Amino acid sequence: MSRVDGYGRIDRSRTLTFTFDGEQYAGHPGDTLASALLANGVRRVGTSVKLDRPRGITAAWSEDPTGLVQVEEPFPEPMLLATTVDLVDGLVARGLGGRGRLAEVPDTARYDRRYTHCETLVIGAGPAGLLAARTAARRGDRVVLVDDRPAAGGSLLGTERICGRSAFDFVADTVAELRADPDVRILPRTTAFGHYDDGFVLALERRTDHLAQPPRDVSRQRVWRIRAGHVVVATGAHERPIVVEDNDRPGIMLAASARDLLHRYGVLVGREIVVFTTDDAAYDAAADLERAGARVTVVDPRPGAGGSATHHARVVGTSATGSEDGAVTAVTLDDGTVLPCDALLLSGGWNPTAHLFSHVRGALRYDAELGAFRPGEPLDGGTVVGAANGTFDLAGCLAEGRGETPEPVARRTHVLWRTEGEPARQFVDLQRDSTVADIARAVASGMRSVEHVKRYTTIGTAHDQGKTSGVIASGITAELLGVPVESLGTTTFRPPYTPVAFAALAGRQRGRLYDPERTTALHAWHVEAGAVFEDVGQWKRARYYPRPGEDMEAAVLRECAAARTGVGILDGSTLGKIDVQGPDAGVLLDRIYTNMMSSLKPGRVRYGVMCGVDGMVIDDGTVLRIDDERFLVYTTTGGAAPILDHLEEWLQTEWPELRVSLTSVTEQWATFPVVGPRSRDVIGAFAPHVDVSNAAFPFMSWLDTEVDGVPVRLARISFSGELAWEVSVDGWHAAAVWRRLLDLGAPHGITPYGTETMHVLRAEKGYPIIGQDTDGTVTPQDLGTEWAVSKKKPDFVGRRSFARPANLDPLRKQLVGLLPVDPDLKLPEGSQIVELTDALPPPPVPMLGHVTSSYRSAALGRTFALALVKGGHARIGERLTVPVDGALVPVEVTGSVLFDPEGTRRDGEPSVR
Amino acid sequence: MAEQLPEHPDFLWRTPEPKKSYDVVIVGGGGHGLATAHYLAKNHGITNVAVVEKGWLAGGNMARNTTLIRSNYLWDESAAIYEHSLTLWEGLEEDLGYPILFSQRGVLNLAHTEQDVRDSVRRVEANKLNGIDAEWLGPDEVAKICPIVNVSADIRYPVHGATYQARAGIAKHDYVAWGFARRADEAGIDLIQDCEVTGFTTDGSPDDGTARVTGVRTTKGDIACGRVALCAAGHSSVLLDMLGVPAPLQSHPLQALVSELLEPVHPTIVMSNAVHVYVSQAHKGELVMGAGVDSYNGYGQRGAFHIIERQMAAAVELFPVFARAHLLRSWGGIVDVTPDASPIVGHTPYENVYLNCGWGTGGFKATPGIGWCLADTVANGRPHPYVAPFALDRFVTGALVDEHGAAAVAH
Amino acid sequence: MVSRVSGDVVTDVLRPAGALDGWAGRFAALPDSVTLLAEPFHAMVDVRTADPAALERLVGAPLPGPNAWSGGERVTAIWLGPDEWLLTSPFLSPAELEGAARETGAAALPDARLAVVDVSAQRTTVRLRGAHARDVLETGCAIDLLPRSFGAGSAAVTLLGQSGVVLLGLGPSDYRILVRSSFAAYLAEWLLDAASEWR
Amino acid sequence: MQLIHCPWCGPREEVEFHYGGQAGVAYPADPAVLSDEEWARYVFVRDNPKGRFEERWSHSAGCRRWFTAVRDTVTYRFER
Ligand SMILES: Cc1cc2nc3c(=O)[nH]c(=O)nc-3n(C[C@H](O)[C@H](O)[C@H](O)COP(=O)(O)OP(=O)(O)OC[C@H]3O[C@@H](n4cnc5c(N)ncnc54)[C@H](O)[C@@H]3O)c2cc1C
Ligand SMILES: NC(=O)c1ccc[n+]([C@@H]2O[C@H](COP(=O)([O-])OP(=O)(O)OC[C@H]3O[C@@H](n4cnc5c(N)ncnc54)[C@H](O)[C@@H]3O)[C@@H](O)[C@H]2O)c1
Ligand SMILES: Cc1cc2nc3c(=O)[nH]c(=O)nc-3n(C[C@H](O)[C@H](O)[C@H](O)COP(=O)(O)O)c2cc1C
Ligand SMILES: [Zn+2]
Repeated sequence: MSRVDGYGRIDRSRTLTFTFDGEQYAGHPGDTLASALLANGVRRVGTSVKLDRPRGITAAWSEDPTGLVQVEEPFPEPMLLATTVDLVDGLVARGLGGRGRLAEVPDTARYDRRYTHCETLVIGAGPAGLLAARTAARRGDRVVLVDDRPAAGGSLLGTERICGRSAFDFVADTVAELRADPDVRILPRTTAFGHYDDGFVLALERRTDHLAQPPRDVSRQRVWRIRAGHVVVATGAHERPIVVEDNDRPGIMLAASARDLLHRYGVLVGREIVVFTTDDAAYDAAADLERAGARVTVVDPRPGAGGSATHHARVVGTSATGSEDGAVTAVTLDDGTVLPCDALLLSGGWNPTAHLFSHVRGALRYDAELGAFRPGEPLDGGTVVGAANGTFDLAGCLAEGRGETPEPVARRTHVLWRTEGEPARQFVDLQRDSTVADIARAVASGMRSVEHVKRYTTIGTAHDQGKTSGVIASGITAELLGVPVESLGTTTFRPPYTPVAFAALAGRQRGRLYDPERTTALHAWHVEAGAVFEDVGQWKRARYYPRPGEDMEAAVLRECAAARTGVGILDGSTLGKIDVQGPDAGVLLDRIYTNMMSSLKPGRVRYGVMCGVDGMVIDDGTVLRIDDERFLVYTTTGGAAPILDHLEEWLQTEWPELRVSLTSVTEQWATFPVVGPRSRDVIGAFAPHVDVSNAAFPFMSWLDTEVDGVPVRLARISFSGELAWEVSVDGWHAAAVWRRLLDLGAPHGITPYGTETMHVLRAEKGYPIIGQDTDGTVTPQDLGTEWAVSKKKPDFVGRRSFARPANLDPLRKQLVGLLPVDPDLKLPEGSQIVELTDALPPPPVPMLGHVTSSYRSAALGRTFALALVKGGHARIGERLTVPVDGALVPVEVTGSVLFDPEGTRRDGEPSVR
Repeated sequence: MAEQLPEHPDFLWRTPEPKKSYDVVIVGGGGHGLATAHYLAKNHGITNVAVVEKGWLAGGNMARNTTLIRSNYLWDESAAIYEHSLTLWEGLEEDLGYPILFSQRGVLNLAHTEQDVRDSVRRVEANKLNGIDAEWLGPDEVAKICPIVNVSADIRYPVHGATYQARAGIAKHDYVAWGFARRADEAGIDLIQDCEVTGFTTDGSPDDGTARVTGVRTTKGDIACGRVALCAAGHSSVLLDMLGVPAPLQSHPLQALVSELLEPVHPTIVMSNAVHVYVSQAHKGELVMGAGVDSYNGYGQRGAFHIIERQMAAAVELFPVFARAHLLRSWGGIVDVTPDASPIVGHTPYENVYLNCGWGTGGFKATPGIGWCLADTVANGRPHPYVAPFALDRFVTGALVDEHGAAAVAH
Repeated sequence: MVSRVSGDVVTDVLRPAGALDGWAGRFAALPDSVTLLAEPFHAMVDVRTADPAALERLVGAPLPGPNAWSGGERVTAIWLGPDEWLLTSPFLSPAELEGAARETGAAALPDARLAVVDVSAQRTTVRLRGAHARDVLETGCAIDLLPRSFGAGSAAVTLLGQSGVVLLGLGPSDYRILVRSSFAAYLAEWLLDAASEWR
Repeated sequence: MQLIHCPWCGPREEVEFHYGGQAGVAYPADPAVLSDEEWARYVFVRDNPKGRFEERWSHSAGCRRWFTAVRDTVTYRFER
């Protein structure tokens, strides 16, 4: 056991049991998995990814490249660092060989996000960050202070003294002052992992994993989205090792980390410790470890190295002779001395943790005196303070935290990236098993850039993202190339600072909340009626209403028959609706639609087509003229938002002089087409005061009325070729009016139908669906709707494009009907069409077009399809071939209107006309 | 112990100083520029060539793409060039003598709506007639190929099926670039890094059709040249501006990300347009993912975080087991997007300047194919038949190759 | 074009229904610290005018500027855009409010252009109150909701979760949320889910 | 995620906005008289500078107003 009394902030009064690699151990609240393992004498945690070498704990916190574990209980999670896993009772984990394993069962934990705003965000609650937060709070700022460890204090481990007091007291007092301020939010266990533009910082709060009994409804992790006026990066510095031969064994770690383990967890990492350093800070570690009961030998190659250095030498190798777990048992010095030991601590200086500065393009600059890259030019909206800024003395950190410029302190870190030895056993990136030999190979192969070396050797691409290895790799590359390290720089720092679970980023956008479900006012009715729904954009639309025993085909045939022979009703409320108002409303619509809208009379309806500037159809629908200065534009369901945007864009950016305003009224109006020869009876009963004769209420006209005091709009519009009315009512009364229509229609067998039937009915009439029968490459002429393209108007959006050479090509694809020669065969939608053949030539086979819509028609008593076919209008009457599942299906090209081409049904049965 | 990455050849490329003059200068040392150099040498014996790269070789989109390779594009024109490319991929490891880890693990393009299904079938049928392997699969078959996809009917956007191209795959992007670079270097072609083209020296006038480029100005001095091939991807507009040639290109950030190394869970490539994400598991074991472009123009090689978040939501929705995989690193590239989501390749108003750009979010897969065709175009002074439909003048005639709607995510 | 109103009643009366009818039970299960209440049937009209003075008489206060709402019990005016306001009233019928807006505008500014559209059913209203009301909103709303930035009288057209909303500050822990009716169920689900931590 | 200043609503998150590309590209006075080249240039070609860019945004999830802003396409910073 390597736990020492009198040290650490763990709760020794309570014992926790956990399992690692199948063995049971005990630890205490306040432990991490790493400290508990070390306390139990477990030093080998896993094996390396490529070479299968034993690996232990190398650092005390998130910079550790090696202590990777898989947590199995309470829930499987791959690739966590033992140093950052809070110990809880019943924890089960195992060491990894470099790769994790995902759970096979769904993660039921809750994740969420939270937005917050502040004047000052401080990242890191070490001395610099604490003072920065205090200074900002005293100034009256709203402050958010995040720190990734469970408690504030950073590297103040209780041994430091600040103004004559213990650093712990200083931390406690400062935190207490901050906590008392209602404008300060302190977030422990919260890692700032990404810094984006305009003071936007993402931070992950780990809320429950450390709790014995996590509350059920509290999110496990939370992503804080912090928008700060000013971002203070006070993230400290990472100690960096010195690369020596066989430096990857368990028992070899960073000097400050050993100190951290002692002071936070009461763990003494060895009894016989060698410290190899080129920096003064490690002497503090050595002293503390010695005080805690270890025998410490310091090896320091610096000329005139101070203090208790017992060896002016370099460590050049380690051995593990006789060690069962592969942990270090001795080190060899360049003077031949062999020092037996059970731990080797390394310290080659410090790298400012400037990741969050770099994320927002902050440039680093090499400081030869520190032997480190530190923030160069200051950034707008942010500062870097303390060790993160390359200020390594406590007084300087405190001063920078207060916003002052500290007294410069002379410092000479002796830069030593590695010592002599076998390059193939000198590990640079311990997680990737990448060595000095790998760097040497990269350089020998011609690589000159650290970015190339990174990709060749994979150094810095592992879980730890090279927190301790990246700068060393630059240094060694520079040495091998014989260039100064500053000319190479570092590789790019990218978010996240430490890995973040996908689910944490998904937050609550899962399951039902993954994407909004838009529903109409009748949704509950549809559900009750047993509708099968279809996703149309974000809308849930009723596709068909199967009766017991019916499949879709049977239901649709029945629904279609009802609409063609009796009466059907559809919830068409998802259609987009735009109120267009103002003296220039007609002018705007004339410029937007291909046909003329300004000539439409109030009380009348017109079908219109819209194109983009490229002349391709983007939407279609009906337009009602309400009065001289007002129109109601219907768009397709998917077109509602984009078409309103399209209109606003033209209006605001191109024609601001037009006096028009646009308002979405999509949800204001519920719209129900009542369709079929019996529709007149239903509408007549619904609005008995309205004369529904053809003479009084002609096709393509509309009127407003009231039913039982409820304003209702009736319009004679038909998307089926049948006699039909669209009943529109405000959304509040939608369900009541729908029910009323069903009641009144019952004697006529009124049948609710869904989008599938709507599609069949319209296809029988050759009416295209934008987005199904078009794909952004289809013009109004291609659709056969040139009648809706005005010849009179001088211009409208898209008009000029019709004259481009490709638009005049007679072989453009045009919308036609297709009748399979076998009337029972339904062509799959999407099928390709080729010339009539009974054997396909070898590929590439020239294609003529494709099937856009295909149905079984009750009215036609057969199958049929719509298709876009090259030069299709000229091919009517020809036979072509459609390859289907290996068979070659002959089809006949027809006009696109297959049902009632004369349009005799639109006014209903002759008897009642 | 995880699968090992292959050993690299001992030598990759020299670091030469630029000569005074070359027969051909290729601007841009990404995959396209390097492949063009290789095929100029290999297929046409043209070796007095320089590839001029402003940064480190293949450090642009080539270093940051998600490496999806497929040829199941809708339109004949696209199918032809991408299929040509895929065929070259199938022999590339041998050609380059470099283990590029080309892994034909298949791609599933998921369909989530009725319209997705129609579009998918349309593409599959077109692919078959173009001689490209393609299948339409139902949800059960999707689950057989990739068991971790959530094909249950009660998710927000259920999977209705997918197209499947078995020959699609991934390759190790860096090694591909280095393989081409090594071959080009071996052939005597100079790969000049840290050398930015800042202008052109020209002769004649575009008005009478006599305009030509006589050399490139660079941060390492002027270099005379007989012909120029522009392969600058996201920076194409910057170069074209120097020549005064307008082109319909917009540069956008496009982001991607990886997880930590995981044991194999994802045996194929899955792409979804409606639930916007696509995923593969790279050779080492990291999940590699991407989504759509950031909306605004940007040359910053970084994008906005909400795109990553949305992508993660989509990933967890489609692959519930990903919940506790971890985002390890995210990054961005600069993609040059055209109005019809197809590339622009061919002549420019300068008689001896050839343009290759506009590959947007999907040009990695074209690397060998375009290298082959562009080399042929430059060598023979006329567009190779596979690139002819992608000429700049299609925007004038209106004969676009619109891969927007049809080809699902364009990666 | 309005035809004669019929006198004879066919079936039962045409009763209005709110987009969140049916949610009351789930709302009621929430603790006092987060209460949700559907407030259906507020009449709403969208008004476009270049002259904010036009409707002062109806609202009983000057039309508010950006990011604010004003008005009294009867009629509230919410700023939606530089020439656009939403008038709401829980007391007037949609037709009354629309008519009043037209008349007031025309009387005050006979020559000015005024566009009025009844949008009463376009959005539905949810009231969110309680000590944790702001916490709930902060799980999905990016604007600064601290009372000193967003207090009583504040309004914002913004996003909450993934739906567009008009958010009104009524008091320190009291908000009104106007949401497109088709998104109402999503938003209700989202709010309930957000509140689960305080259940 | 950028914080974009809507001239009417003030600073809002990027997700509330719709990007509109280059600003100030006027619709031709008479498209009919343009050559195919000129028309194609209007329809398809937009500036794509590396650096300062005058561009249009719409506050689509807020006040729905289009406005013009100047932004650096390398640093993404808006000029104010
Ligand atoms: C995140 C992301 C994911 C992607 N995923 C895929 C995918 O899965 N499948 C796929 O097929 N494609 C994908 N792509 C697209 C693909 O990466 C590109 O289409 C392709 O790499 C472009 O060709 P390139 O390799 O030559 O470009 P690059 O590698 O970008 O090469 C262009 C080179 O030109 C250099 N250059 C620019 N200006 C100058 C100058 N003035 N002087 C000198 N040199 C200059 C640049 O520095 C750069 O190195 C993706 C792209 C990104 C960003
Ligand atoms: N003697 C030396 O050579 C030497 C070298 C370096 C540091 N130091 C000492 O270390 C201290 C440095 O003080 P400081 O305040 O600059 O740093 P610090 O290391 O004391 O505190 C930084 C804090 O930030 C946290 N942190 C880091 N990244 C984070 C992130 N992304 N999100 C949230 N939290 C994060 C760390 O866990 C830590 O708690 C001083 O006492 C200094 O003397 C000494
Ligand atoms: C297919 C692919 C896989 C990658 N895998 C990793 C990885 O495992 N670890 C890692 O740190 N980065 C990985 N990267 C990302 C690179 O480290 C780097 O971010 C990318 O090349 C862009 O360069 P930049 O971030 O230096 O600008 C990968 C990139 C690609 C394209
Ligand atoms: Zn705004």
